[in-house]
Amino acid sequence: MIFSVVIYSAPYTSESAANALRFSQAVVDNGHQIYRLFFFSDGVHNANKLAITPQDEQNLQVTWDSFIRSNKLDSVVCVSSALKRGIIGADEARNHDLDSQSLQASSNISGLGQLVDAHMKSDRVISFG
Amino acid sequence: MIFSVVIYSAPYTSESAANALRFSQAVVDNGHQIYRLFFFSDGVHNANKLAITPQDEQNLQVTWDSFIRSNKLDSVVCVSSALKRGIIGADEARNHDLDSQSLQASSNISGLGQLVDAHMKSDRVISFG
Amino acid sequence: MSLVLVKSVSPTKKTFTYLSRSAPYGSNRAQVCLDAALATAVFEQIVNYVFLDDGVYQLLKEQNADKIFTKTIGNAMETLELYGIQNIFIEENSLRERNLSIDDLAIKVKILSNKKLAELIDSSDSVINL
Amino acid sequence: MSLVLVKSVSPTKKTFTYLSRSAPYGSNRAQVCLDAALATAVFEQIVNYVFLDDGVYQLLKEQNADKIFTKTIGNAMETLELYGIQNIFIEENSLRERNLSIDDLAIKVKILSNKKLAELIDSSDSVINL
Amino acid sequence: MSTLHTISKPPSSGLLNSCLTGVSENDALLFIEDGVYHGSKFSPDLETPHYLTLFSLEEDVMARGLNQSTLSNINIINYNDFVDLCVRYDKVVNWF
Amino acid sequence: MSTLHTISKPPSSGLLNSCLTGVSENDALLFIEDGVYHGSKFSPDLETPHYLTLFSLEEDVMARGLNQSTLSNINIINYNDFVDLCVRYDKVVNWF
Repeated sequence: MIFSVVIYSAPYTSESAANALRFSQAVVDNGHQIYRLFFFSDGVHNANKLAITPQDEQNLQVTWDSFIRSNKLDSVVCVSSALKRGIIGADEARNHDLDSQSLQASSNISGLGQLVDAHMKSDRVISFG
Repeated sequence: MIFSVVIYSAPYTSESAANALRFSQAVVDNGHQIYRLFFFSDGVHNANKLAITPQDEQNLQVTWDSFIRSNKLDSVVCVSSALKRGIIGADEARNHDLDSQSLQASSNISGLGQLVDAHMKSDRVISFG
Repeated sequence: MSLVLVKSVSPTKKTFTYLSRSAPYGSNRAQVCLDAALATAVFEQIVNYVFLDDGVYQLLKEQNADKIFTKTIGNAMETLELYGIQNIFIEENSLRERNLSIDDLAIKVKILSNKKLAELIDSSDSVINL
Repeated sequence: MSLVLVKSVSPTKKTFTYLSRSAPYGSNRAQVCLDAALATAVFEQIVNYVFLDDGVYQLLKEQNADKIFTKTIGNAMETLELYGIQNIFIEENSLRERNLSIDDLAIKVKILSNKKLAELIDSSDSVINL
Repeated sequence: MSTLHTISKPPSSGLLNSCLTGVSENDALLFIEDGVYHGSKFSPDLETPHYLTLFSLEEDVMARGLNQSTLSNINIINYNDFVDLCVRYDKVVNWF
Repeated sequence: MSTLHTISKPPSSGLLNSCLTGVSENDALLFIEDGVYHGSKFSPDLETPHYLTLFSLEEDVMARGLNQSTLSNINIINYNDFVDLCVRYDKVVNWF
């Protein structure tokens, strides 16, 4: 069955971001397919590539990144949520003359159309927030 | 009178981050002193320097930065909140071999002791979350 | 009032029901819910939009968020119809618990009973709930 | 039980009262409140710690957050005393509304009546409320 | 159709009541995160329609010091079961 | 001593009741953000002790389509007044 997962919450502040990741892992483990991850609102902070955590704590952003890469998932951060929250990819950094970028390369910035498309193409969409 | 202001909320997601800024501006406008701004938990996202907003919308991170600079305020982001959320200054970027940094130079990364100190040295501490 | 609970009419169209449950401004949930619904309408899907719980406060007349530097949600409500979203509902109990009458509201909406809300959710393909 | 409501005893010491009102794990508020209180104790200030509303759930026995990759708050409660915080209270109504008895709790706490809570807040220099 | 409703806020939030305005006969509720206090002996008695099956997520139950003996009438399930429920019901509505 | 309590969540949150367990005779309440629905004709009647003075923040009141005619027994104040209140009361407790 084809799933998509929508994440509304920032990492660490709410349990739901970590819960979304555990659920997504279980979807894959049970032989289902993930059509898309969509990071919306504060959820975009999960795709920040600059996070540094103490050695005895889970780095949620890195865990998302590994999960996305190892399963070759389509991961989208909502453009209007991301840019104003300082989640910036290489293209945006170049276009706005910024010396830094913060978006994990495993996620792409795109519009809300990708959320609607996820609902249209998936058998189930599960949201965490 | 000496105030400190503590900000627990991410920008845009909750009104309280913007409310904290308007309140802080009013404190200064009314001739009082701000001993410290302390960004805690998701509040650290207010000190992200990479935010890009549409021209017709307020850039809250830039407005905080201007406010802090023009009033020469002591602005602290909580170290344990900031690093795991990807709010990284020049020192941390260097120490961890990161190609980018995300912290506004007008804020400093420091510990929870600065919050306790703010309570000890201020006549009033107001929190927004 | 007779309610038409719209279901999918073709294999390419799905029925999306948005439940907007949050007061405006204090959090961005009202705006996020609206943005998602408008995007859905652009894709020519079938959209139901329901105001529930504190979400009914979004419909109060004479809102003006200029001084808190935010878009005024009450005005934005009119965009629902501009985007072709016609099934705009307000849940009956939420309205009554807040002493609201239809005259207090900025736009015309249909009143939805408890029972009809459950039917609407049941008959939808996707429910987005903020 | 006799309650000692501690006030500032020297000009350099202030009385901090922490109100921990949130259930553990669902949000980070319980942990944030605890971290701030421990830091306050390190600065040798006077600390009162009050569990209120859903915050009383933090005190349930046999918590184990390993599987959700988080620190177990129930264990962390013991650090309050390690840091010299002795005025640990649980608000009476919050306890009763949740059918909790002292035997259900992971650490020893004093029961605080409604009225004493107001007195504690009134007599504190700083109140941190999460 | 049938719907799986997830609820992730504690009883004090009133979220369960909102959810109950939207349930139908073939639906089920799954309590996750701080929602798992629902149905425990440490929260008000559940007043859910008899036709609803109730689930709680094991990882969240254990984290909070709850267990089967403090959760009557609730089926405790793990993440694999959570995925199975998503398949078994026609759609999922998340209340948060 | 006297305390100014701010409340920033709507009546449905139950936050006012929590706050009321902690108020004393010389205190005041200031409603901000979504708290400003308190005391409006669009929310349950306020049951606050008679000795409490009640304030609401003008910017938040106006944003939400409320005004003095829908807010009886509430003093509507601006940000400068908010700062003054912080000075006038011995401390501020923020409920959010």
